Amino acid sequence: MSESSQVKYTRKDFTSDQAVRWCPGCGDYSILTQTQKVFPDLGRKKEEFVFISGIGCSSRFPYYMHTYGFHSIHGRAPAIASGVKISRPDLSVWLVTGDGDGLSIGGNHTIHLLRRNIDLNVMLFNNRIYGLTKGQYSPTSEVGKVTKSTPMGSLDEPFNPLTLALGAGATFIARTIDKESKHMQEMITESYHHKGTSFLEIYQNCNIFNDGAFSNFTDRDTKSDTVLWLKDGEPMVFGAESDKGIRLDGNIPTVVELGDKWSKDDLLVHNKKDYMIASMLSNMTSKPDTPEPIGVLYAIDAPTYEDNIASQISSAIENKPKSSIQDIINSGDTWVVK
Amino acid sequence: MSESSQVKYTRKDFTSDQAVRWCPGCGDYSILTQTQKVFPDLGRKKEEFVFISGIGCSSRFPYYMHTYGFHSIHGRAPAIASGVKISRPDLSVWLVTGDGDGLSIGGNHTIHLLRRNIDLNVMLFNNRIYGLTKGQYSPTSEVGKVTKSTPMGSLDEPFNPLTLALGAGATFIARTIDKESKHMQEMITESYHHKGTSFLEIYQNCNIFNDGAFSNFTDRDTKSDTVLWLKDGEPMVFGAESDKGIRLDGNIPTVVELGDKWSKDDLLVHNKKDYMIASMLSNMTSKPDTPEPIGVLYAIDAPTYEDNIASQISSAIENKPKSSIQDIINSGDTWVVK
Amino acid sequence: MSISKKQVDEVVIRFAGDSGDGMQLTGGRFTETTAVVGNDLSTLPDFPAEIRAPAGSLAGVSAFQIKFSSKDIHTPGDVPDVLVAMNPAALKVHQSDVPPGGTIICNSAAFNPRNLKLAGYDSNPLEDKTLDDYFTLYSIDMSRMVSEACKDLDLSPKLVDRSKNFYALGLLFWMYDRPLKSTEDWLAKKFAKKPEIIESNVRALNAGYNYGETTEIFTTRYTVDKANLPPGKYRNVVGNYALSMGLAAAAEKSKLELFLGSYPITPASDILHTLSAWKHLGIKTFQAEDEIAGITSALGAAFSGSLAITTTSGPGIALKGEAMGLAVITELPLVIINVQRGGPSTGLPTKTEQSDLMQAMYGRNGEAPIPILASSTPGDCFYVAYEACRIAVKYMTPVMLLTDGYLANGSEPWIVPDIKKLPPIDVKFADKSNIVDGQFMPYLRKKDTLARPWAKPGTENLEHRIGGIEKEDVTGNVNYDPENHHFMVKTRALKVQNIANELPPTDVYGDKSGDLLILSWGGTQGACRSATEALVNDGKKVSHIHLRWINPLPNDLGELLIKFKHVLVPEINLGQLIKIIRAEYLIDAIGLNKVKGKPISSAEIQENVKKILEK
Amino acid sequence: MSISKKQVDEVVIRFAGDSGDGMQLTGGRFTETTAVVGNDLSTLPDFPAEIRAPAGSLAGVSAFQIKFSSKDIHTPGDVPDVLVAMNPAALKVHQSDVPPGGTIICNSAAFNPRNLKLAGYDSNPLEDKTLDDYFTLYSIDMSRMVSEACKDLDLSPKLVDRSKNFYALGLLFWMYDRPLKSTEDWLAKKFAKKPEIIESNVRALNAGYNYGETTEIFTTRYTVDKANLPPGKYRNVVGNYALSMGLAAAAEKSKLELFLGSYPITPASDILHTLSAWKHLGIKTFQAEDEIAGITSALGAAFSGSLAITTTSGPGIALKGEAMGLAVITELPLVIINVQRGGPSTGLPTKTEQSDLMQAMYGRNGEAPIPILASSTPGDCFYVAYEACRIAVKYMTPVMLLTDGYLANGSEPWIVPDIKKLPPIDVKFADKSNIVDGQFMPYLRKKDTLARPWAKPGTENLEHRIGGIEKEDVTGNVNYDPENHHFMVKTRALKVQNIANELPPTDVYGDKSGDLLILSWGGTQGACRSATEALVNDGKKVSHIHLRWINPLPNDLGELLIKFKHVLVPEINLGQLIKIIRAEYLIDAIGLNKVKGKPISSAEIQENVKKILEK
Ligand SMILES: Cc1ncc(C[n+]2csc(CCOP(=O)(O)OP(=O)(O)O)c2C)c(N)n1
Ligand SMILES: Cc1ncc(C[n+]2csc(CCOP(=O)(O)OP(=O)(O)O)c2C)c(N)n1
Ligand code: SF4
Ligand code: SF4
Ligand SMILES: [Mg+2]
Ligand SMILES: [Mg+2]
Repeated sequence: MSESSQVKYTRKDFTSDQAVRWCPGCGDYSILTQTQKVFPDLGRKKEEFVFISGIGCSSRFPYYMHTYGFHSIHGRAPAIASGVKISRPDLSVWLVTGDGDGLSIGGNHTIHLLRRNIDLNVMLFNNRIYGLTKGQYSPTSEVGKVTKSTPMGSLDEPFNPLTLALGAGATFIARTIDKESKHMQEMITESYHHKGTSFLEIYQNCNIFNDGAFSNFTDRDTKSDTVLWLKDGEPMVFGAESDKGIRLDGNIPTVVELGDKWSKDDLLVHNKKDYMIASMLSNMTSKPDTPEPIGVLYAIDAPTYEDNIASQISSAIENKPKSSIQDIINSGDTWVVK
Repeated sequence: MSESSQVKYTRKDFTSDQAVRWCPGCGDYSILTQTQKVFPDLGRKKEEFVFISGIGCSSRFPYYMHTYGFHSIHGRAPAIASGVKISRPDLSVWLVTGDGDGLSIGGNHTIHLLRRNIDLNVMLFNNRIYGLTKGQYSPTSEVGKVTKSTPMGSLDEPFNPLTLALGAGATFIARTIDKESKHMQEMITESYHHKGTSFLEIYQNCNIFNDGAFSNFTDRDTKSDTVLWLKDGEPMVFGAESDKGIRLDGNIPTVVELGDKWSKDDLLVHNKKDYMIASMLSNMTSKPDTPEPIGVLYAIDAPTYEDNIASQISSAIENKPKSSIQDIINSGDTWVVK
Repeated sequence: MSISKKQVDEVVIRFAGDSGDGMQLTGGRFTETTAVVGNDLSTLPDFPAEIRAPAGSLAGVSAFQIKFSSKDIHTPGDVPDVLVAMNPAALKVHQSDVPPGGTIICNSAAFNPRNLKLAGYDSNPLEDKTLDDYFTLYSIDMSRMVSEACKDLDLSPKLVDRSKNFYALGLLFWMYDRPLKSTEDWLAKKFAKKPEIIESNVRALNAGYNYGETTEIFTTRYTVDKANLPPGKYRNVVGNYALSMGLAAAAEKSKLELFLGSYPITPASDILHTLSAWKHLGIKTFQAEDEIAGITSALGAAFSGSLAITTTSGPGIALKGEAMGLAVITELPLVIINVQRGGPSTGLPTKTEQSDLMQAMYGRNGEAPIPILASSTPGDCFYVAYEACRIAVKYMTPVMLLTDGYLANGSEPWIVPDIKKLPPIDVKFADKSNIVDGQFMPYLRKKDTLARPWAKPGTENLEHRIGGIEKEDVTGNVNYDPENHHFMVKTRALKVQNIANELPPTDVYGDKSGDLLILSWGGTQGACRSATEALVNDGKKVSHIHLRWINPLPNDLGELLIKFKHVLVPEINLGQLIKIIRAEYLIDAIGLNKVKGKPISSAEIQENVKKILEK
Repeated sequence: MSISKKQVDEVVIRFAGDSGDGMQLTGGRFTETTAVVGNDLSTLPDFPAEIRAPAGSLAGVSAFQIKFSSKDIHTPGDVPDVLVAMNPAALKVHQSDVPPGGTIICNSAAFNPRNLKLAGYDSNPLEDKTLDDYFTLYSIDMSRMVSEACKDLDLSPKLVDRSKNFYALGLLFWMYDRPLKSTEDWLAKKFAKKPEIIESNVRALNAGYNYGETTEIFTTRYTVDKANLPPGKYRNVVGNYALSMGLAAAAEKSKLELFLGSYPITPASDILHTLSAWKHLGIKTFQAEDEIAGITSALGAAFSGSLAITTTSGPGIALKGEAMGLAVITELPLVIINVQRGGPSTGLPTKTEQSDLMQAMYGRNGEAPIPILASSTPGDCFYVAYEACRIAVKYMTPVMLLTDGYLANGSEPWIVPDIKKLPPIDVKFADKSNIVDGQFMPYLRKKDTLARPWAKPGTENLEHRIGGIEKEDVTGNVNYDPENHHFMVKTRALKVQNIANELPPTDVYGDKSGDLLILSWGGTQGACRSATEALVNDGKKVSHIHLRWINPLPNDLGELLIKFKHVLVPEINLGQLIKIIRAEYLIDAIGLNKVKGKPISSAEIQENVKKILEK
């Protein structure tokens, strides 16, 4: 990794010359903007960024970033990005995917990426619908959803992406929302700084096929009661007047009103290194009785696959320095015919 | 489902005429035996059982069961079995897979099966190695494992199959061991009776390529200290003299000695309906400081996909009884040419 | 002022506008009315790949072409007589297709500086006279007219403006003398809960119609007589819909439960959507996690006794190859449908192409032959789908059905079939009579078809195991014997080849010998037939054979081909059927290959034939 | 008693026994010694599909055949002169291949009632005289001899009995006059930590040798002179290993980092194993979660500037089709290796076949041409691997390399190459000089090769985006224009076709015209060459052309083919190359197709040729 201490970039440096082709009003725009705003400040040379995506509306993203980019095939971005990062640990590799791309057809690559802990930054645009193919239900669509392919409502329980990621062995899971510019910028920055796979779920509104999927968490009048902003080391407070909080009742997270009965000291304190807290938080997702956890749920240090492989290789080279394939070709029982 | 109250089967009725072709000493033999022993007692007509498998040593299983069977292609058994069960809810469908088949190439189908909660019985033979292809590491092999494809040791964190299953939304997760005949029979029976996907991980010794992978949990002298036999509603006690137990220290499961300081009443009581207990237990897998949880970790009731689809269909038929495609063909604007 | 009425034989109209302008809907309504009026017709929608590219951009242009006629026609037409361009981008993209003398109708309101710039115009083409020399240009402020017509309605200006496509439709209805009634009825039904929307659209429709009637700028109206179609009850049908009906008809006739395992992909998704809505027919649809699960779930359903289908487009087929091999060796009935689109890779996902034929033939490991058939028109999709199902269960084999984006979204008038008259599909599941010496033999074949028995799980005493490892003849047990393998490889090939024995004699359009034969498959049928008709009218000795079955080829094809000096094979690929034909018959067939994401035109074919004949 | 020494030109020995009997190892040691002795040789291992089927069962028989000669040879032999059968099952499976007069050596200890029953013998063939009329039978109680020889060792009887294969080896060494030394050295190295094992094996080896020397039952020893091989330093090499070396050599010569993305599958896994062990060469191997991740991770590595490889067998290729299409449209270098095995589906996973050629040509959606080459011998795997890499980076294209189970596991003496003398692989990554008017143009091609520039991420100012949607010529931007698509489809085809321009003139073995030409590709090369030699010796006007490149075909092939009255194409499939040849050259080539999981024999080819010539 080389620091670009000299160069000072602006948002424009990360904007490609391609016309952006999402529907007017699509949540993808904001994600692009926040990314282009944050990247200049990461302190890294522009040419070291690579964006890999699959197929879907969201996967158009690389075309709009003036970095190296690869818009690939449906679901395979995690594997392609793994190849990029393993072969070139010096690059900063970003993966843009959708709830269909990353969790339906690409689910296996996603979970294997997470367990390997390759240092990639995953941005999963979750709009709970297939946008590009014009509105079928996705593995994150809520039960009963009426779509083109489920005219009587969908039947299967959706994945909870963060719970799934945690189950797969993720070392970093976080969530943000398309409309929350500043928070998203923070999350992108934290993803960047996490060494290992960072898995960032972004609630993204598809105003054409699934409008308002997250309006509960974005509408002025509801959001302070429906969103729990996570801050590491701080008690879990929420509400317009910061008058509510999360308390553990046995092992069940429960909403309490702060005041006579409960004070901040009774609340659960967020600890992003605590697996059980992360498990509990991720499990609160879109449940009727608890607010939606937004922020970094879990982040721990762990060795990365590409570092491990690099160090195996250097120790192998140290043991047999200056090897050439010629040595191997020459080895074994040989004889000479004259 | 039809009860076979009349017929009384024996083990032989479930034994096919094909020669069993696993290596002598392979743990697969015991699993086959227990299955053949348990099935006569399930009280179901023999011809209603179907075994679906992928590819691997384990996936040879269907050939040896005198039931309907399908030995398919690598990793796809969950999808094939889903098709069988959705189209024929009257059958009892069993899925036999390996750690490579079900979690490497077939990982995506496995997690989607779990979230859909199709009423299938999954038996995952986990030998932490690729047997059939002669000994490469698998997604459940422990870090540092030296195999044909990892001569300097494997680098990536393995999946914990039960944690992954839980993260994917499983409604039933359990674990047993090839050598524990009676326990395995119980687990197979419980799988059968669970309505929804039952996910049973079986520790299976591959004596050719990964001998002794689970000897810690099967050796006479160690097993009582290393295995925690789970019983629903009972405190978590283990040890040769039942002198140890699991107590929650905050949210961390900790081993305590029963005696002066701690009594049974201080121990965590297993509750197979409690997600957080299941999460904690599955997370104890193969950790140095805690015993290995064996038994049913989690089991809850939830609607199954195939029931849901069947009921959508019956209500659609109720709304438009005796429909024929001819009605649809005839519909729309029509005109007559003479 | 007098407006003359002119009678014409055929007309091609293209509606083009922004994705948000509702051009597909406009085209659809014009089509329905035209069908009911009794013309023969053929349509070609053309979608942008983006869901909704920026309003006014070139990438966002959506178009719909219809050709209608008093004669029997086969294609949606090469060049439009009338282009309706709702904005500058639409004009920019499509103007070059309009022949000199053609008519262009534009919504002048959309020709504002922003849109002009987005479309890359330096000056306004409606005003700078660049078009006037070549075309009859009508520049109409449709937006203003519509807002005038609706001014007393309680609707936002934005919503009112959305009706402008109905204004254009009304105008065209006037020009081609078509009734408004069926569109008004349709609107009333569609927006039953939003009466203001009905009202605004109806007003726009009438405003457009009346504009033609009352203003003086239009001097001619056209009439197109009823086509002399074969007698019968007709409806208009879109390819994917016809295909879905064909599958459901096969299920009903065979008394099998229909199971569809699929994963959405353009341009195949509509089959999934359509079948999902027919739950009252007992159809089960399963939107799988990917294409592999789509086909393998279907294979599971086939194993358990359903009529199993999987639908996709080219990239999805690439993923299904391994599972197709499993279907071949387990000899289970399964219909695999590929609605082809532009490749390679993601390619041109909303455009048409015929480039997956070789993939259909060979896209799996080992010797894994699969019967292949292709539909020729939107309406034919019904019959090939039915036929694919019939063959699959009769021969116990996977069958590949090829259609394409053009057939899938295109439409034509279609005689409503009576399913009682379709060939029967008799399925007899294995039962006790299949038990030989106390044992069920899953690979004991029927003598004629070589089909193995289909034993439903749940049937007493037929317990058996199948799988992907080579099977022993008769018993179906795993078998590694060299001679058995050779035998089974050849038997599987023979089983597919045997289908040729039941194919009807090949239909030759035109003389049975001559200077040139046009040989086609799939969606190029119409263009080839039109071209042949024109060439024959022109005195050329040209005939046409269209293949429904590509694997196996008809038994009589070889004899027919050698009766012609030249054989021309037009394909929307670099030459795929032609390779099969050359290898099979050692005939120096000539390819006509255009890979442009759209149907080959009849004109191109004619030109090409003439060049060959001149040599 | 005198033992005569007889000089022979060539010998075929087949070792057969239970999977647990160590036949592959025995064969391997015999091969190494034979190589060092200076004979030409060729080997063919034959594994069971089961890891370890029940001891003594027919399914568990494992065999290894070696042919060695004082002449230049091309195949591991059709029929064994000597069959070593370590148990009844091995005898049962292989006896029918031994010609009358052949020698059979059995371990009589294994012919116990249990084993006889497992093999399906009603009576003991060593005793019931059924074999004596046809063969020279040696029934030896090897187990007892070995236990005698080792009785003072501190080893369990079970472990001692495991040495019996070395007894058989020692006996064969005596019969064919080969030294024991190199095997003794090898044992010493291999079991350095287990001296008793060394000792028991060495004693067994010598016991076998001495048995030949001292007993009177053997009357003849054979000598096979050194082969008259071209001068040079030789080693014995197995196909998969040679292939791995070829890849590593290409990496070293091109100064690229080698990246292998793969998923284990028989018979390709050994390439993954071999490269995984060469970390000291800086090679990165990635065992992916499946084949799709194998190829796509490699494609990612190719994008970032590595020499990217993916290895698999047929079913894995079926899964990689979609990603291959992506490699084609993004024009990235990638070597895809298919070690073919018996299909369809899982088929015969441990047997050889050539049935994936058409899949290689066409197994993906759209027009997605990929260069294809195939290796002809185990040693040739080195050179084709190197060539595949060279072409991939020179033309910026995926390349498919076909080998097969027979080549992968077979071995031959091989002149140790000097990598300095291999053709150079010069890779020049894009740099500032590729910037045109301030912009990097990722699809601005080289004039001669049509290769696009390869720009490594991390390079300043070359930021660019690629992907699977159709690309605009030069800029590489997404483009839906019909004309551009047609142009790009044709350009990608032309780029592959251009490779033919640098192929050397096709080598014709024999006269350049005549009655019959044998045309082969892949692993049938040896059998075809042997057959041609025999037929020419027999006075027939037969020649042989072997193709290394199948796509594109050599430019001069057409002219060469038409000089022969007949063209015969032997293939281990139902006729795949022949379809390409017939379509391309309209020649009535004849197929010889045996799909039996094993190489076609030279004898079968000769017989076939004679039949054709007689007609
Ligand atoms: C192999 C393959 N299968 C299917 C498709 C069709 N397809 C394209 S994108 C998509 C799903 C898009 O949903 P999502 O990933 O959620 O992205 P979004 O468009 O919602 O951003 C599908 C099914 C394809 N392009 N390739
Ligand atoms: C598509 C495909 N890829 C790879 C293989 C090779 N293969 C067969 S089984 C297997 C893994 C077996 O491991 P596991 O599932 O753990 O089963 P086990 O043999 O250990 O019981 C592999 C890689 C295959 N048959 N098909
Ligand atoms: S369809 Fe939805 S997700 Fe796609 S661009 Fe439009 S608004 Fe965005
Ligand atoms: S290789 Fe291992 S898992 Fe496979 S049969 Fe042998 S012992 Fe069992
Ligand atoms: Mg989405
Ligand atoms: Mg395993």
